[in-house]
Amino acid sequence: MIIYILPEILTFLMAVFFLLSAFKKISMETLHKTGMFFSIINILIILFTINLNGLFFYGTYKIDFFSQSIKFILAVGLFFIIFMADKRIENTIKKNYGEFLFFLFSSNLGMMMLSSALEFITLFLSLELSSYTMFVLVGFLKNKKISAEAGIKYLFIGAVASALTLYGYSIIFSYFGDTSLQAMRIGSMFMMKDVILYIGFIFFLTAFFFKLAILPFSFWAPDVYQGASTNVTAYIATVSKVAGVAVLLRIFVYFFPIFADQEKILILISILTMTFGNLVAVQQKELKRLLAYSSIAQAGYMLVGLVMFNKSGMSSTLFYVTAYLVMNFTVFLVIDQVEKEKGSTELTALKGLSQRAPLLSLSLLLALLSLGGVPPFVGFTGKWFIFSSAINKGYLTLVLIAFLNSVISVYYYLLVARQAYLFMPDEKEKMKVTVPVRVYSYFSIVFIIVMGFYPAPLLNWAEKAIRYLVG
Amino acid sequence: MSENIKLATWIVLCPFISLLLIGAITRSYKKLSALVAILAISISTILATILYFKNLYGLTPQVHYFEWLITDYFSLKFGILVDSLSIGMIMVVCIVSLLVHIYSWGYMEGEAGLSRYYAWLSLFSWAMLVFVVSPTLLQAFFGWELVGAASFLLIGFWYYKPEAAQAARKAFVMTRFGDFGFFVGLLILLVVVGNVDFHVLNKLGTNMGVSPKLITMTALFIFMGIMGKSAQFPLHAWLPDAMEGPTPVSALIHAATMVAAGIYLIARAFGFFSASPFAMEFIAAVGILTSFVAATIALVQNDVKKIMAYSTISQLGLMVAALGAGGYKAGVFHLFSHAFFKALLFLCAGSLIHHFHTNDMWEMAEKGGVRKMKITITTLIIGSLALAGCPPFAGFFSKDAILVAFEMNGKHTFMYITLLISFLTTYYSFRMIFVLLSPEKEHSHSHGHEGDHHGHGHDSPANMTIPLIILAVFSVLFGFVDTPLMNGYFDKFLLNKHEVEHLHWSVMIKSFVVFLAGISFAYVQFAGKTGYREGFAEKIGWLKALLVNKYYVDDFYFILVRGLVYPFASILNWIDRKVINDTGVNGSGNIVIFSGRFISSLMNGLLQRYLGTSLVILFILVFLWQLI
Amino acid sequence: MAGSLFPYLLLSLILISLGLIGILVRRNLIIMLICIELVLNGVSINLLALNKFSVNGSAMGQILAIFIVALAAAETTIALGLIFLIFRHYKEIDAEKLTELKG
Amino acid sequence: MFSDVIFIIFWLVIVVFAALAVFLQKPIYNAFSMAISIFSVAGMYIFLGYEFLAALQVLVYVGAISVAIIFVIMLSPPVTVKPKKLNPFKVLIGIVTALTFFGLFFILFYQKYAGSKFGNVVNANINEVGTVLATKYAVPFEIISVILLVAILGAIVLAKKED
Amino acid sequence: MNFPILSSILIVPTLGVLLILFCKPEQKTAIRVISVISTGITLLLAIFLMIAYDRQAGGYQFMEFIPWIPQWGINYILAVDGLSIPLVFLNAIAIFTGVLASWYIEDRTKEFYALLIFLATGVFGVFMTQDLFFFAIFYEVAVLPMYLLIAIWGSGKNREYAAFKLTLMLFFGSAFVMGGILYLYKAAGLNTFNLMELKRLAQYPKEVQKILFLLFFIGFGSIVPSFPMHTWSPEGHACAPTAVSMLHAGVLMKLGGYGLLRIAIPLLPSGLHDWALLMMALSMCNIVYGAFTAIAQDDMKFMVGFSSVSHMGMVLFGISTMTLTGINGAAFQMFAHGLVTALYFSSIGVMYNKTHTRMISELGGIANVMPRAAFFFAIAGMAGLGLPGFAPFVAELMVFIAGVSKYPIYGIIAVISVVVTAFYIIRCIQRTYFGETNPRWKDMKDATNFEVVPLIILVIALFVFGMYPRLVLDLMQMETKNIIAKLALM
Repeated sequence: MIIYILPEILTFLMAVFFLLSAFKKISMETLHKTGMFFSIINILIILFTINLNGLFFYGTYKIDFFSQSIKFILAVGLFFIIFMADKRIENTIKKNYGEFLFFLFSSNLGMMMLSSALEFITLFLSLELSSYTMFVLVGFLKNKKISAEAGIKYLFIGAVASALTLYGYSIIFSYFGDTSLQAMRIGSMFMMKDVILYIGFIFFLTAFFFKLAILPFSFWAPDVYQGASTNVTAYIATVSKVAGVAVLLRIFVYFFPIFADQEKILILISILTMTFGNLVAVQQKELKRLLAYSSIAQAGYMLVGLVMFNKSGMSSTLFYVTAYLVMNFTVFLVIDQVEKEKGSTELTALKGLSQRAPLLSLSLLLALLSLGGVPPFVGFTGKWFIFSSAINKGYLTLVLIAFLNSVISVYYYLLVARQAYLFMPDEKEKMKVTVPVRVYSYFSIVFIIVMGFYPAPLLNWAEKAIRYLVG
Repeated sequence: MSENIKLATWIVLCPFISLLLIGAITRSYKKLSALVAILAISISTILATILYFKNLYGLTPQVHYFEWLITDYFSLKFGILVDSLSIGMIMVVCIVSLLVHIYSWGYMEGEAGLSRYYAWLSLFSWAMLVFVVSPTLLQAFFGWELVGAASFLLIGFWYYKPEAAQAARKAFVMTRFGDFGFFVGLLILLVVVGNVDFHVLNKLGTNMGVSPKLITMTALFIFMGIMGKSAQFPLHAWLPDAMEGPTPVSALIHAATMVAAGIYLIARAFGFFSASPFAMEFIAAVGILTSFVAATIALVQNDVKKIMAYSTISQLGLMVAALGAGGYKAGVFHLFSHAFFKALLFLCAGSLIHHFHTNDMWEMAEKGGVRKMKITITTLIIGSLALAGCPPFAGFFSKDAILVAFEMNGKHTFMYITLLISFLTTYYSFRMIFVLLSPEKEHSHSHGHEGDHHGHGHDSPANMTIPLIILAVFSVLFGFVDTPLMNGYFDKFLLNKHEVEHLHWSVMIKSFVVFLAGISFAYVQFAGKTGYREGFAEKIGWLKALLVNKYYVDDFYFILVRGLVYPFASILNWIDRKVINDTGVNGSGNIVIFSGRFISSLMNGLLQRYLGTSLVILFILVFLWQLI
Repeated sequence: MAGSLFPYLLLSLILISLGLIGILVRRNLIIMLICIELVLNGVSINLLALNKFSVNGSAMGQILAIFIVALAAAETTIALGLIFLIFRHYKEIDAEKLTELKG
Repeated sequence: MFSDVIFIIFWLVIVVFAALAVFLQKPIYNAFSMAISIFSVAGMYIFLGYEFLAALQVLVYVGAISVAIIFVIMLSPPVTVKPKKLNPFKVLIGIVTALTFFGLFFILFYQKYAGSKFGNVVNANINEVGTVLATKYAVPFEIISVILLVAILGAIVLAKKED
Repeated sequence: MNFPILSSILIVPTLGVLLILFCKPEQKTAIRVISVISTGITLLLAIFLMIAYDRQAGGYQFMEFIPWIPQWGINYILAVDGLSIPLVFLNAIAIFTGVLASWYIEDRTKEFYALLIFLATGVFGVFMTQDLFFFAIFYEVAVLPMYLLIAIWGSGKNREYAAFKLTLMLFFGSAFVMGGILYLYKAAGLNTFNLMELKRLAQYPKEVQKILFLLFFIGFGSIVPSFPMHTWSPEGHACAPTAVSMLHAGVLMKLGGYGLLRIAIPLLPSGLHDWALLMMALSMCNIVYGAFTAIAQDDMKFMVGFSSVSHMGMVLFGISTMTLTGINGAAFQMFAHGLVTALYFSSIGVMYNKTHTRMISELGGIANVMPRAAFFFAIAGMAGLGLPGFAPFVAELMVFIAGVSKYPIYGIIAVISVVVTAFYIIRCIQRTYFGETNPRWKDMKDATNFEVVPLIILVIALFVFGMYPRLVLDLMQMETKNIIAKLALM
């Protein structure tokens, strides 16, 4: 039995190890190396347990291919984040690097549990665990005024969202009596649907919308992305999105009967989110804030896939969110390198990057274009699958609006790429790029182009995961 | 492929081969490319003469096609048509072209772009021959356009001269405007009839399928093209300006061949045109009007080439009128004879200009020494006599044929107008002769006197004068072709009509009297010792102004382009920039930007505003959801 | 009175609305924190009342209530930590001053 | 009859003190009124029959959370928050949203549960809750421990004075 | 003979791009040599394709089929038929001459050539693929590099604005195309993106065809610059470097026309019937409006831009007549106009490299200083205004025949554009090339032999296909026949 939940246990032990390391004066480099080493072990263990299958703790905790693959992505994401937080990180984090890693690992633990929780209380608590750790991580840059402000905003909006979710759930719970999602699905089959249940369900979704930064609760994203340090923002933007999608996938699978014919509201939410994200992103002058709005828009596209309540919709969303992780992380990596070099994350900081770091600017360009949904890259293929599953349900206008949105997104992504390519840099000498960053850039370029042109491997994996999820 | 067709194909191909050779290989060696061009055109001429002598007494039309373009309900064919009319025209084109090629050897000595010049001449000859042998209206249009392009290139040969460039542009655009009519007529025929072969077109009047109204419309459209190319009244303004080009070019293109293309086309499609009486009336009227207008303007011209240009327009008007009146043989006969003596006149003018380096006849007169140029002046006089219609010369017989045609077809008023025009023609041609021959002021006025000292009079080199002599011979002898002397050979050749026509003495006498009146009137005004400077037209104030300004046609076009076309274009451009681009495209772009700016100003960082908006949106969604 | 369900639901509704007003109106961060506690209390009353009424007091409802209390505690500690940080930077804990990040 | 009177008293105390907690100006009074309101919520639980939860409520909420809040209020120097005028637009939005929330659910609940009475239901007593907690909900139990650990550590890290 | 010729036409340029990316920016000559070789090989392959195509059999040949994503019905299908071979050939010529014409690019040649050949690969893909998914991919790959090419290497001060406008309007158009393709996929219900199968089996109800055709018309119309969406094309032309505007006007605009003929019309014949009148009206605007606006232009490239707007209007006009001649003429016009515009831009480019200005008012008497460049522009002008003996005349003839037979009055109005085109082209030739030489350009050198090579290739191609158009027309005829068959049975 232990082997099944080995990844969770190991992550917790690693987190505790880093907690203890805070007491001994261990240098930052060793901590960084051990962090990298631990996350690699984590990945291997998950790979080892990828094909296991089982139901534990009286049916509240499911280990299957879907949950294990989500954990694998989370572990890989964590590895990327730690490898990005190298020695040139802000010194407030460097001072208590042990706690920083502790919070990262515990947040990752929360997300892992989130993906295999089958019952509301476990699900909600692991969601709260990952949110609370992120509240602290956002506020980690103690010497900066804006990170405290971002932290407090993040916390309050999170608190209100979770309070509303609990209220929504209390109403739903009174109908079904049992907290496990399976009971809800069976209960809802033959139960006359009245208005309170539906309203309760919408309120129930607010915490998950908050997690994915979907419209009603997405206003925190710009301030938090800008306020937090770039590593933490990268973590929030990529890994927590994957977890959010995983939990929504699971919820929508079980809540399908209730929502069979009521997805109009969710489509409206996704359109609003897309348009809001894209329209405001056009204005932004600061990179991280721009990426915040772009991630809101991307969340809108993902919601379209989720809301289709059919296998193809869900598998394409999973495909898209994985691709999104790689694309977004590449962009954040480049921003991080530029911020470490220039100290500012303004749009103009990227000026003349193509002269000073051709590889980085190429990977940035490809990632941005792929985020914008430009064909040969993986972003387009992801959108293509999502929108073809949407159109299979006959939502032509939704698809047209989505495509027009991605046209607007191409505009502001090109605004960023233009800084790198069209302007001459101030300093002449080449930017020094460490080997791991270079390796990652090559990986991301290959991933974006190959998966864009020949998406079969990633798509088959996504479909297999969804089969396990639904099956 | 019958013998004739093979010959005809080779005649057409020779200039094309020379064009390719010059273009590809001999571009940089001027002399060599000149030789290649002359060689090619001489081969064509020899073959043409062989073709002619093989079919001395005319032949039934032989046609050979090859598929050029297949579309669903008809196939567009190219090919070679050989019949008496086309043989005659080939002969004329080849002979004149050959002589002009030889003449240019001398005239264009030392020109920078000589190989380019000969390339364009070969292009022109090829295009003209393609046009002449074309069995279908489409191929005619094909040759027609190429001829227009060649004339543009040749007029603009000295492109560094702004006036030449302006003239070339005007010529091309105006003929192109005419071609628009031709193209529309062609399109309608292609769509309605489907097959535009000439023998089909000529029999169009008979087949019931096609409504007469339609024939008239297409005939008028095609005639619009002819008006452009053969410089009929409204669209004639480009021909006088086209004199900017080298004189051999003017001789070949703007006297003998290109401008005659329109006449040839009417002759070729005579059956089609005569199918609609209204069209024939219109053509005749336009012809006679052009002829009269051009003749009057020629009275006041001082530039030697301009006089010739207006006389060409006037003679073309006559031919068009003749054909319009139904005189098929008359029009064609005058076309051939006019080609020879007008080419002769132009080449003489060319040798004068070459010698005196000025176009103005008064300056030539002052410089004196015109008499020294023995051959040039004698051939000039022969040419003028032919043009004026003096009995033994070609002009007399061809103009007489036209007068007879008017007579026969009952167009008496036209006949009298033609007589008036031939009076004017005689007057202005001999006005030029007498001005040139008039002695200088200070010397004794007897016009045979040698002794003008400063004229270094020697004639143009051999290669310029020989063509003059040949053309002079043609101008003299060609007239007799139609007379009983050679028992109506021309009728037999052209229409293979065998009975010999008796001479119409009454018409001949009238035209001779008019010729005498004209020449004496000119003599009195110019050749006399007083040596007046103005003719009768220049004396009358308003007439002089009208004629010098060429009936204000040029100004009309100037106003049309400046006042109408440019403003319309700039309005459209303004619409494109402001309306479609700035408001339409940028407008939608700005909507996106401003709405984005508005929302981002909403997000002003206040935590409680975020929470407020989130909850408001949430409740709105919930209420909205209950309603939909 | 005590036996009927509606007063409890009414009470929870009042508590939640008061909490919401407090969060959206009051500028002092700590008061907002207090209001969040009120909202959470309202939610747990509603949960427990419905649990007793329709699910006749099953253990799951109570356990969820327990966890809500625990979560509230954790949330408050982190909130106070952050408020302390804000206080150090801004010298006052007024929500309307936190406009450094905007646009 | 007697228990109804006490019920109403408790009910009113909660509402009144909750309102005071929100609208009073001095933060220390807010904290106290919150504590009292939450204390009487514990009383409500007893009426509902959840004795353990009432105890928990008193211990954790009143004992820990409100004490922590009061502690923070006392620690931070009494900064005199000038009673700046609340901007009316924000107040309007706040009140409108709260009222719509209240009205929406009030109507819904009124239609569904107007006169419904509790049957003589015996809540799951403490050892039943304990067994379910230890067996079925073991995983959440572990998670909440991690959350509390994270919360404590977070507060320390954030509030620690850098040397 | 199962040598995968079509995939090799795609792979050779991509290899070229990769090779270029791997060599250092300093090795400019190496980069240029690689790009010439790769495009040269592609041209040879295209010529081989033209010859090896079995004309009697007709239909799809050289088919390559690899199942790509079976569950979505996407497979990698490359096949060519009468309609796409000439366009592939045109693209091969355009990119080859484009690469030759951009020998002068000095800064960042590596990225320039990589992007240029990448663009051409996209266009090859569009013309060859029979799968809608790949069509969508290649369609936007052809548009993607445009932004960088114009913004970095372009000329003129508002080139960035032009680059943005061009890219966004083309993406806007492609959004509708994508929506159309997806709805096509759904409405057919066969769960396949394979165009051939859709053509055989798909039955679309009338009103679906109506909406779908409108989507495709807006999408493809925005890249064939049909009237309201055309403002990007003149500005894009003007600011783009020579090779890019050659490719852009020469080939990119044909994607729209090709898309209509390949996807929209065979699958949605009744849609065409419904929208034919609108298409005709807009193309009328295109033709006449484009021609007249060109008169008022002072910048040569703007003028050529508007003239290509007017000529591309003829393509739509031909299609809207729904007759065999019309559609044949439209297809041939795409081919012919590609050659002419390529010649236009390369000859302007040759002059622009030396004078660095395209304003007609500033130029004068260039022919005295650069006779060769003047000669080639004159040839391009002559071909452009529809002089017989060059390819565009044939196309215009067929389009006008169909136009006059279907809509007599409008046909004749369209023919007016022939005169107007002659007017502004000859005026441009006269004002820039003839007349006295502007003192500024006294010491200009003429076009070197190397610069003239691409021009000669294009002139020969124009002349050959002008004199004997059946080389290409018979190919196109087969495809247009079965389009008309589909239209007829409507």
